[in-house]
Amino acid sequence: MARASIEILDEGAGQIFSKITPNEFREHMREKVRNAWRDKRMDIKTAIKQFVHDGDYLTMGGVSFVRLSMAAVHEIIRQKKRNLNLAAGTRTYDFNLLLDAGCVKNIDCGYITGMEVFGIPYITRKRVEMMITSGEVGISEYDNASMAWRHKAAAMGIPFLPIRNMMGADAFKHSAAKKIRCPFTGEQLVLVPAIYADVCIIHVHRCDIYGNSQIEGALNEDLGKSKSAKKLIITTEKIIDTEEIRLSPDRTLIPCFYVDAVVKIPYGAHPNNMPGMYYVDIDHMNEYMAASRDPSGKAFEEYYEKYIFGVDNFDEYLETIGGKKRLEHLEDLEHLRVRE
Amino acid sequence: MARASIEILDEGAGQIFSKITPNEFREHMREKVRNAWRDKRMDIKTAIKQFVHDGDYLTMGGVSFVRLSMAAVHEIIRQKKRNLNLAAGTRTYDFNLLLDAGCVKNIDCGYITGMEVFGIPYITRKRVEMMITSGEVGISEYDNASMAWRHKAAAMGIPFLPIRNMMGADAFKHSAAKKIRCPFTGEQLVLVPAIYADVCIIHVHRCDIYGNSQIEGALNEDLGKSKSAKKLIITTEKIIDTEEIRLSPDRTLIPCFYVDAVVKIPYGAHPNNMPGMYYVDIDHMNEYMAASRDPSGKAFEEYYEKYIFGVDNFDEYLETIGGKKRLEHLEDLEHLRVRE
Amino acid sequence: MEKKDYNIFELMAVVAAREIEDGAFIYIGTGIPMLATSLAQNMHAPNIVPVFEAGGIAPQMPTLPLSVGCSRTTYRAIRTCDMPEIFEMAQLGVAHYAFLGGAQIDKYGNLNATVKGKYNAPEVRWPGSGGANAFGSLCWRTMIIMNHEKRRFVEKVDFITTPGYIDGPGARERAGLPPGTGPYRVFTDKALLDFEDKTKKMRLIGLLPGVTVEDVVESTGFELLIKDDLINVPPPTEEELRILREKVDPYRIVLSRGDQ
Amino acid sequence: MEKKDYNIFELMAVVAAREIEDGAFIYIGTGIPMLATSLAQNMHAPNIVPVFEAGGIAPQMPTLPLSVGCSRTTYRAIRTCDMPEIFEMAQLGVAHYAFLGGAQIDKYGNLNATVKGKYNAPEVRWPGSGGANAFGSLCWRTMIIMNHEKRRFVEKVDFITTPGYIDGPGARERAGLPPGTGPYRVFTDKALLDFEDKTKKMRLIGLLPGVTVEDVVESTGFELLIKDDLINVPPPTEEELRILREKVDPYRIVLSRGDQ
Repeated sequence: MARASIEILDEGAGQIFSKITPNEFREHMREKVRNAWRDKRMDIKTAIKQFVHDGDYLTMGGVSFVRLSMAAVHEIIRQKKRNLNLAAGTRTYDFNLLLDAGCVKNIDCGYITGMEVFGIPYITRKRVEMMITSGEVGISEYDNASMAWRHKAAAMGIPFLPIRNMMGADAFKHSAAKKIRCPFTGEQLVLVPAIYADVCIIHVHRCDIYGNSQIEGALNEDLGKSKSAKKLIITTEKIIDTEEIRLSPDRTLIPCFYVDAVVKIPYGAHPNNMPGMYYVDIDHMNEYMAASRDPSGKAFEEYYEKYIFGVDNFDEYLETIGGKKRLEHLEDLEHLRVRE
Repeated sequence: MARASIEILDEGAGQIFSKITPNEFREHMREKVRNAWRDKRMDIKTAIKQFVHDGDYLTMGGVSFVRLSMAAVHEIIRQKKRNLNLAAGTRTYDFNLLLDAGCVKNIDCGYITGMEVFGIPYITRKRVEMMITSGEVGISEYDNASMAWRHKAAAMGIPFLPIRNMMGADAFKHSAAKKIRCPFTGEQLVLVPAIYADVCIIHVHRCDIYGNSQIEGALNEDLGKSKSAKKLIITTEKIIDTEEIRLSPDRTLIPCFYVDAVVKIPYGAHPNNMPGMYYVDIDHMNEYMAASRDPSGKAFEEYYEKYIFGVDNFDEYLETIGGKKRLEHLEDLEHLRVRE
Repeated sequence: MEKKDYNIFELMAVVAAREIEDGAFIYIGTGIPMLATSLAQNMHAPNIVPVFEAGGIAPQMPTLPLSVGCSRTTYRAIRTCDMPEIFEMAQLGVAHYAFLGGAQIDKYGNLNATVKGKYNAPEVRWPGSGGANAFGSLCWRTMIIMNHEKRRFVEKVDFITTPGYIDGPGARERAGLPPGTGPYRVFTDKALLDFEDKTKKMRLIGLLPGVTVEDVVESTGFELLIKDDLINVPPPTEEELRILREKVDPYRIVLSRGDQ
Repeated sequence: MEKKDYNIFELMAVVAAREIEDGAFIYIGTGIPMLATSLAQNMHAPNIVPVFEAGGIAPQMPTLPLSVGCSRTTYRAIRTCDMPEIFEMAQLGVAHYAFLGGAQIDKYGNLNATVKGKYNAPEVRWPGSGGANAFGSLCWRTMIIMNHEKRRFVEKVDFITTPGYIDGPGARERAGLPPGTGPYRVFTDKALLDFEDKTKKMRLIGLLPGVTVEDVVESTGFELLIKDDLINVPPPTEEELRILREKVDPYRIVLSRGDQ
C-alpha cells in the first residue's frame, strides 16, 4: 500500500474554542436521542438555567435582523451567564446585547457588532476594540461561509470540511484552518474544523411539544446548528399538534430528537423580523442605535435597564416596547398592509 | 509556518470513472446558468439525443422502486447509448434495464442488480458475473452512504468529503478512497472523491417550464445529483405555473438554473412508485422477475421486445401494461382505496 | 401454545422485538426488521424512532412498505429528507440500532453481501452493500437477521461488505471505525446469538423453541461459543401474535412469507 | 438632463446596472446593489437570477429589504434554502457576480472590512467579512461599490478580508483560489474603474458626470492607472430614473439615502 502523504501548506494560528470532539458528541447523542418523544415544554428561565452554563460554546439561530431568539438572549443576560464562546457568522443585535452585557469570552468571527444598514453601535465597537487590545476577548477569524460550513461539518458528523475560500486572506492566519494540496485534484484547499457546540438556541415559527419544528423564510445556518449542539433550545411563536407536523413532513426542518427544550414565546424575535408574521421594528432599532451613540454610555445603560434588567420576562418587555398595538403595526408592515 | 503533513494510511486501487474536475465543472456552470429562465420543454427523444452521449457518466434520481425515470431509461435503450458510466447507489429496475441492454461500461457500485424483496433477476446477475470475469465491465466498490456523499461533495463544489465508514471493509480496496489521519482530531478518516456527472436524469412530481421542481417523499440522493451534473434532464408528471412555485418556495428542491430539459411524462415512473400518486405495479414486477428466471434468456428477450423495443414511446408502453384502467388501480393502491 | 400456532417469520419478529428497548432510534429495512420494530412499538417501546434509509423519519406506515424508499416509508412521517442526511445521523451518533442481513457471516460478525468466490471471477455476484456498510459501521449496535445455514455461517467471509469485529477485539477501532460500535445480536431461524465480550466471537445465547444446541452447531460453519446459562427463548405470547397479526401486518404482506 | 435631476445613489445604481448582462446570476446585498440589480432586471436584463446570502433565491421583492435575510428576500422566491447551499452555489461556479463593499481597498482590489491599524490593537474594529470573503473568492466577477475617498483607497489595506488580485498577476491562483475569478469593476461616487489585465492594477476607465481625472486622482491613495480612451459616463436617462423611482424603490427606502 502507498505511504504517500498530503502536504499541509499553511496553518492558521487561531484558537479552536470548542473542545468537543466528534466521538464525544456521538456518546452524548446516544443518550440524548432516547428522549425524542418527551414533552419538552418549559419556560425560558428554566431552559436557560438548565442548559446554558458559564464557559459554554453557544450557537444561535436566525440571521441579521431575522428570527433571533431575543427572549433567550434577555434571559441569558439577566441570569448573568459569563465566559461564553460564541459562533458569530452574521450576528447582529443578539450578539451585541450579549457582548454589551459582558457574557462573551471568545468569538469565532464571521460578522460581529455590525447592524447592516443601521451602522455599528458606537459603544459596542469601542468595547470590542478595548477587549481585543487587552486580550479580554479571544477572536478567531473566519467569514460567513466558512462558519456556515464549520457548523455543517459538525452536523454531518465529520471533523472538518474542505472549502475553496479563505485563501489569500488575512483571516486565515487568525483562524484554525489548514491549507492542503488536494490528494485527488492537486488543487489547494482549506480545511476548516467542525464546531460542536454545548448549546444552541433557535427561534422557530411553530413546533410540537416534542420540538418537531417548522421555519419560514431564509434558513441561514440553522439546519447545521440544530444538529451540532449537545443541548438545543427551541423558542417558538406557536405550539402545534404533532398531527399537523405529520401533514407536511417535508416542512419539518428540525426533528424532535435533536431538541431538549420547547419554549413558547409569541413575538419572541422582536425587534427583529419573523418572516410571514411581523417585520423589523425600525423605530426600536433606531432607538437602540441612538442610545449607542452617547459616548458616556449613560443612554446605553438606560436602554438596557428599560428593556432587559427592568423587566422580569419577555411579556413585560413586549409591553415596554408598545404592547399589542405596536406588535399589530409590525404585523401590518410584514403583510404590506401599511408602509414602513 | 508549519510544514507538517497528513499521512495517507491506505489507498484503494479502484478507478475514478468520472474525469470531470471541480474547475472544469465550474467553467461549465458559468455558461449553463445563463439559461436559467429559458423555456426548457422538449420531448424525451430530443432530450436523450441531445444530452446523453456514449461514454457519459450518468446519474439517475429516485431510489429502489420509487420515482425512477423509466421513460428516459426506455429511450436511452432504444437510442442504443453505449459505454455509459453509472453511479449505482441503490439502483434497481432502471439500472438493470440499462445493463441488460448493453449500455453500461463502468459502475460505481453501492447496490446493483438487486430488486429488494423481489430478489435478483437471474439473467442479469449471470450477465454481471460474466462481464466482471471478462473485464467487460469495470466496477469500483462503495456503499449507499459513500456514494451519496460523493454526489453531495460534488454538489458542494469540493473535490472530496471525509467520512467515517468504509474502514475495515474490502470495498475500500476496490474503491478510489483514501484513508488518512485527521489533522484536527487524530482519528482515522476516509476521503471519498466527488462525482461530477456528464448527465443526470430525475423524475419529479411537478415543475415549471424552466425546471423549478417539487418532489414528494424520500429524496434519496437527488439533491446532490441535481447539482453535480453538467446536463440535467427533468422528467415530470405535471407542468405547473411558476406562480405556483412561488407560493411555496421552501418546496422547490431543484431550482431552474441547474436544469437543461423539462420533459412532461405522466406515469413516467411506472412500474415504480410515485409517492402520493401511484403505487408499485407488483404484477408487472413479478412478470419481469419471472421472465428473468428463464435461463435461455428467451422470456427476458420477449419482455424487452414487448415493453421497450416493440413500442415507440412511453404512451404506447403505458397502453401495453394495461393503460388507464391499470394506472387507476395503481392510484387506488397508493391512496389505500384498494388492497395490494 | 402449540408450535404450529405461529410461523418462522412471526417467531423471529417476536424474538427480535423483545431486544428493542423504548426510546431507541432504529434504521429498519423491509421484511422481518419492520415486523419486529413495529411489534416492539406496539408492545413495550412506544417511544422509538423508526427511520428509513431513503429519507423517511418516524412514519405511520399504513401498510408494510415494499422498499426502503416507497411511499409507505414517508406516510405521515415527522420529516422527509435525503439519503445523506439519513446517513449523517448515523455518523453523528444519533442511531442506536440497524438491522442488517447478508449472504455470509463469519464468527466475528463480518457480513458479505458482495461476492462469493474470487472478486474478479465471482461464483456469485450479489448486489453489494446498499446501506449496510454505513449502518453497520456507524450505528451503535448492529442487529443481524439471517437464515441459519452452514454455507452462510462461514469461518471467514469471502468479502467483508460490512465489518463486524473484523479479526477480533480492538480491530474495529484499529481500522478507524467509531469506538463502541459493532454487531450486537444475531437472530436466526434457530437461535439467538451475541458476541462474547472478550473475544468478540459469535456466541449462542438462546435456542428457539424446539431447537437443540446440536442443531445450531451443525448449521454453523465455524466453532461457535456457547453460553453457559443458555436461554430457551419463550415462544410468542398470544398478545405478541395478536398484535403482529392484527396491527402490524393485518394483510400478512410480510408474515405470509414465513408460512412453510 | 440637468445634474440636479438625480442624486448620487441614483447615479451609482444606474452606472452599476448598465454593467449587468442578461442571464447573470448575482448575489446582492442591501443598498445600491439592490437598486442596480433591480433596475437592470427592469431594463435590459429580465432573465437574471438575484440571490440573497441567507437563503432567498430569485424573490419578487415587494419593497426593498433591510437585510440579506429579511422576509423581503424570500417573498415569492423560487426557492428558500440555507446559507451553506447559497455559498456552495458560488463554490460550484454557478455565481457570476457579487457586489461587495469595504472600508478600505487597495490597488489590487483587496478589500478590508476587518480592522484599521494593528490587528491586536485596533484603531477601528469593523464587523469583519460577513459573506464578502467567500463571494469575492468564489464568484466569477466581483463588483465593488465604495465611496471614493483617499483614506479608503489606500496603497495597501491593513488587513485582507477579501482578496482581490492580492499582490499582482497570478497571485490569486498561486494562493489557491479558483482560477478565472477576481474583482471586475469598482463603482464609486466619482468614477468607474476596472483592473488592467496585465498588471491587475486598478484603472480608471470612466468619469461620472461633472468629475475630472484630477478629482479622482486626488481622492485615490495610490497611483491609479488611467485608460487612454476614458469614458464620460452618460448621466441617467429619463427611462432609467423613471424605473428606479417608480418600480424599483417607489418609497425611496434606499434612494433617499443618496439625497445630499
